[in-house]
Amino acid sequence: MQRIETAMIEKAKALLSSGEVTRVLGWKKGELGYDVEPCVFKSEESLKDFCYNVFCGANLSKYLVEESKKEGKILVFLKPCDSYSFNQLIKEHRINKENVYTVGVECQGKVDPYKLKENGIEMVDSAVETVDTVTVKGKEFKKEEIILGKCLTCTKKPLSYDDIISFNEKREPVLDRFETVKKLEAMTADERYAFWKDQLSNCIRCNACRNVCPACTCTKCVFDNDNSGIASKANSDSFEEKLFHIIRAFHVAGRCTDCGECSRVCPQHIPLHLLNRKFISDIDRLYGEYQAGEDTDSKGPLTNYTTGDVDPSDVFGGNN
Amino acid sequence: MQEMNNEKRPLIVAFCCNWCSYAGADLAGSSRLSYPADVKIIRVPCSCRVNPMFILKAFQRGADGVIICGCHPGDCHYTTGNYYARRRMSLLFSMLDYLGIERERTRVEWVSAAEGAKFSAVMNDFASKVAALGENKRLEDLRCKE
Amino acid sequence: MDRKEQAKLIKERSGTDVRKCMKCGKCSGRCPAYAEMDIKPHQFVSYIEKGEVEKLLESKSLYTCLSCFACVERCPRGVAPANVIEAVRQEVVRAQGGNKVQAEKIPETINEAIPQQLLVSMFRKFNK
Amino acid sequence: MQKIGVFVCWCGSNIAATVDVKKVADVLRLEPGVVISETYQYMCSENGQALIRNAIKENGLTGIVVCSCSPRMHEATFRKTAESAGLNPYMVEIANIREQCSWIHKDMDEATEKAIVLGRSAIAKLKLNAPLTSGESAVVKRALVIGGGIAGIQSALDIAEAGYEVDIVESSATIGGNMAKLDKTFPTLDCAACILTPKMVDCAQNENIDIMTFSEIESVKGFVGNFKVQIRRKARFVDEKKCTGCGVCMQKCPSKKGKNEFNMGLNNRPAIYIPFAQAIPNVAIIDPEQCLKLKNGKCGLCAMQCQVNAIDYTQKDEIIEREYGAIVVATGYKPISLENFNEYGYDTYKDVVTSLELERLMNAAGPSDGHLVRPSDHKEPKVITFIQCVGSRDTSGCGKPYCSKICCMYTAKHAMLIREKYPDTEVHVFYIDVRTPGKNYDEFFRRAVEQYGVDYIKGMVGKVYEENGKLMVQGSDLINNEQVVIPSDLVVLAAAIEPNPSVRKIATMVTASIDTNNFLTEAHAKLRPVESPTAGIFLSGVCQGPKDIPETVSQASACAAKVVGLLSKDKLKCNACVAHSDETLCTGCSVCANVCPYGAITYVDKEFRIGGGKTETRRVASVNEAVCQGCGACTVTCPSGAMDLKGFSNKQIMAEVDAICKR
Repeated sequence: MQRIETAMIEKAKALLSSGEVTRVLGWKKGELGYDVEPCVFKSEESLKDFCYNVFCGANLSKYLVEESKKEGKILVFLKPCDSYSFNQLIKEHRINKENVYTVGVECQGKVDPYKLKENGIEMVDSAVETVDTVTVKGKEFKKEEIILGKCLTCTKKPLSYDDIISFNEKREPVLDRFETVKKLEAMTADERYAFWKDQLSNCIRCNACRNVCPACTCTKCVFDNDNSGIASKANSDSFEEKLFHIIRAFHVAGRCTDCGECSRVCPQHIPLHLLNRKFISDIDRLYGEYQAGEDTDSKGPLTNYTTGDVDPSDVFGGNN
Repeated sequence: MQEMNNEKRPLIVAFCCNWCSYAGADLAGSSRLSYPADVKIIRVPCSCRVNPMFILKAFQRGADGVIICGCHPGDCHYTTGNYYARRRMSLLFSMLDYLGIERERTRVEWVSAAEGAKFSAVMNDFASKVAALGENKRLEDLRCKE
Repeated sequence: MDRKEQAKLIKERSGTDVRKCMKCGKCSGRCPAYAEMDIKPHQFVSYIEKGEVEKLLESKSLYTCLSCFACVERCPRGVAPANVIEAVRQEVVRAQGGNKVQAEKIPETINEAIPQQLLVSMFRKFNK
Repeated sequence: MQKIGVFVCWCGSNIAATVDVKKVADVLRLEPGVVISETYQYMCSENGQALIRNAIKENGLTGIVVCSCSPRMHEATFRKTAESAGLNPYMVEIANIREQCSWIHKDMDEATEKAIVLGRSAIAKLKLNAPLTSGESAVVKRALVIGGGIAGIQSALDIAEAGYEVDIVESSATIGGNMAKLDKTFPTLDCAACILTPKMVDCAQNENIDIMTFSEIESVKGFVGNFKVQIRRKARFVDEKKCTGCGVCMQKCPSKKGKNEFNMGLNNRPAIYIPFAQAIPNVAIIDPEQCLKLKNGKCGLCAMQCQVNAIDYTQKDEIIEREYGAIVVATGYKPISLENFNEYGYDTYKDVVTSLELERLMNAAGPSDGHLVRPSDHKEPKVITFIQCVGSRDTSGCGKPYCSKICCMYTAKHAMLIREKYPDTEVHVFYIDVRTPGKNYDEFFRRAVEQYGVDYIKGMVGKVYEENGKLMVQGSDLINNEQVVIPSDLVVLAAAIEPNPSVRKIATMVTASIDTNNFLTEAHAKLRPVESPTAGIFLSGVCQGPKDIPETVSQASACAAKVVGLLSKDKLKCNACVAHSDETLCTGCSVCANVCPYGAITYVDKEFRIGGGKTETRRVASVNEAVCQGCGACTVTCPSGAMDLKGFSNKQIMAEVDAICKR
């Protein structure tokens, strides 16, 4: 899998030197192995810090909203899940495509550092990756054991790219993405209420989920805008914990590509993707299969209708 | 909950679309078809004007039940307004149920300008169901309770 | 039980809202047993509505009504005169154990032409 | 500083009976921002409005709240009052404490408490109102009339009379509608054709009127003053301009087995036909299902015979688009289908006919050339029995719950005409109640009974069955308390009438509201009977409710008056409560344009200063205020809240929610 990184660096160098692109958006090594952060490389020598390994879970498409406004073209590497977010941002005119040169890169699942901690691996500096395994500090793990939640259920295919660097067939998803949603739906209302009250009470309103989410690109969020009527910086009551996450999930409903970034970055490990996946599973169940970001022109389910839609009173599927 | 002759009275906010359900409410009034005084109606141009923020704000401020009334799909004065409302409310109320909020606290009802009796029947039924549930504990904001 | 009380009970037992009747007479127009009846189906509905029960209790029609429900089937207002007659009949049959149908007479009256529904409703008049 | 005036109306006793208006005024006077709080018996009356006007002037009010009846009733009145006192009309809010409070609550304290809450909610909303001025939009000086019966014709003639262009779109091959099928008309028994055809000819000759027959409405876009309508001109395979109506093709056409719809299917017609002699346009039309040439390519006789070669087998449907300022719906009626009423034997016996079929049988231009004969054996019927209210006043689900209003009169007419023309024919009429209200109507009915000896039997018919060649009509005679059986030769059913089935599709297209019986709902049952609540849409004739020809004509002329009132304006005041986008918040994501039913939202690239002398061009939404109707769908799809609705803004509605829920 090491070949991918070297191929990407060559590609970047070639395009930079040919002047076709002026900047490269990729990942940069941090002090620790898993401390990888998105970075814009402006010159070929700066590419020495460039890395693409099992820890590059971050979705780069949202940075392009600002970057594509600047002069000159920018090269960006998009994992399959990132490409869906990229398409969704193109559909919403947030990225102007001419300033962006996209390269699809192969991804066989990215590692969840917290799962490494659970397995007693600390202070990781590097990892050797093959299609199905990751060896860290001499210990070999199966991908299923330590990769991110969003990668376990990933069915994404690389989309809309000018070039692609991919050598192996993509791994099959291990889990059905709606499994936990179905488990929650099967619970009684009290159990569900308790589950979410417990989860959402941990929320410290750091807004990481909002800042990383490629669908959340408002210049001024309603929660920051005093004029909106629901402005609030902190959750000073259990109600506001629910209010923030319900409204955020509703605003991205029909536009969320299920890229899983919100759960990945949440410092409190709240399974926020379960909220968005509930909307996605409802939309698929009620209005037909819809994957946001699959194309750049279709009307989202919440800005579309059919005269025969189901009536709200019969929507409560499942029991209790 | 209002303290009215010491038994708890539910507070219900009804968003009624100006062209059909608000007219239906007026017809219920002119036909003297009563429903509980706990139901308070807010007039909106169309059911598609109702924003999830308003519904959650109502619950936050102490409402025990929120009902959205609109024209029958196909009869909307703005042709497609209630189609969008239908989808939005279906998803929103399914999410509230997913979070464990009692289903009977929220409801969508299509009432035409000629259905005064239906409007009164719906409000009576909804008010009794919400009263049966008791005070809204799961979506309350303690700062708004005295 | 005074007459008003009885009328109210009969109305409830008939399970039909007699005030819906618009006095069009279609039920009597369809009634196959009209000739043998002293009080006609439409009269049952208007008498019971006014609460006048005596005439109905002694009326011969209770037993000539075939319970064929033709009147119920086509009433434009959804009123069911046959049910009113049935309710009044229950009032009489159950009241004093009177037995309007002699068991031994039944075999001769039965022939193939009798509609099956008629046979069944006849047994209802037979005091259990 | 907000200076708000609160005016609580007694509405005589309608409000004051169950709401302590004094207490409401006193409590609301304490609300912050309220400087004056008065009550009056009739706020909408002249001196009620004067009270408001003076209060505005004396206290320099910045806004008023009127606690009274429904805003749908007097919001416009109080806005005019405010405007006449120099206050912007949109700084007025109405609290509905009559229909939604005093009329539906009996307990005084409860109703008063609720009235106070509703008042507070209106005050909270008013505080966030901004003065609005409604824009204007141009008015297309042309009206569209959907339906070419007497209602459509009369409306079109009156509108054209006022000098405006009118298009009539009629779905059948000729205008004239049901009235053209009638023989005589009540109460004066003059012949339908004699009074209708001159009006049809006027329509044809009036250069302001453009008649499009055999056409249907494909789609309606836009709003009052600016309707864009697509009309489908269905192929009639005959060129309207060339055909002279000579009728040669009709004689030569070999395929004669078609059912003549005009004569209710009582006789046949050739594949190429002119519906009836006085048809307008007097042009032939080919029935594609029956014409041999169109079905399997053989024949083509009519094309050969036609001297002006007006026949064109290759004609296709054509869709034209036109703009209109107003639309009159005059789609008329049709008798209900009688499949739920087999007790009368309509489907089993040929001699059981509906009244409209009888009209054709008695009509000189009808299938039997005016000689009343039985459809089965064409013999003269000696005993005719009429049955009223077939399918009307029926809540059992088989028929219609309403009274069709015209059957009593036309049945008396039929009975009278038959007795006059065939004095030895017995005529019986089974009725529940004869309803002949109005001028000369009851006298007309009594003439049928007293002068022509028609036998009226009070009682409904139970069933109709055949016995040795006679139709036995078995019904009850409630007056003599008998069950009567009348052996008759002909049975005529006065079938209920229902709106033309196409009206439901048209109602959806023009967003007119419609009730469960498919009658279009008028804006106000008593005060605005000829308008739909949707501005620019007018209701003429039976599409709004059962009525006879005199009422239809008067309603048609009323519609014309309303249309002329609308078209005479050069500019139309638009709705002021329209959407507007806050450009600093808008990201140009174009989610809102997807949901706008009127296409009022477009996107423009605009220069914005971003400090330091630099500017950036951003894509922002812009709302065309003349097209936007203020539904608000876009305000909810916009996540950042950039898109908001004037008059019903997010903050205003949230303020109402707060006021209602405040304890």
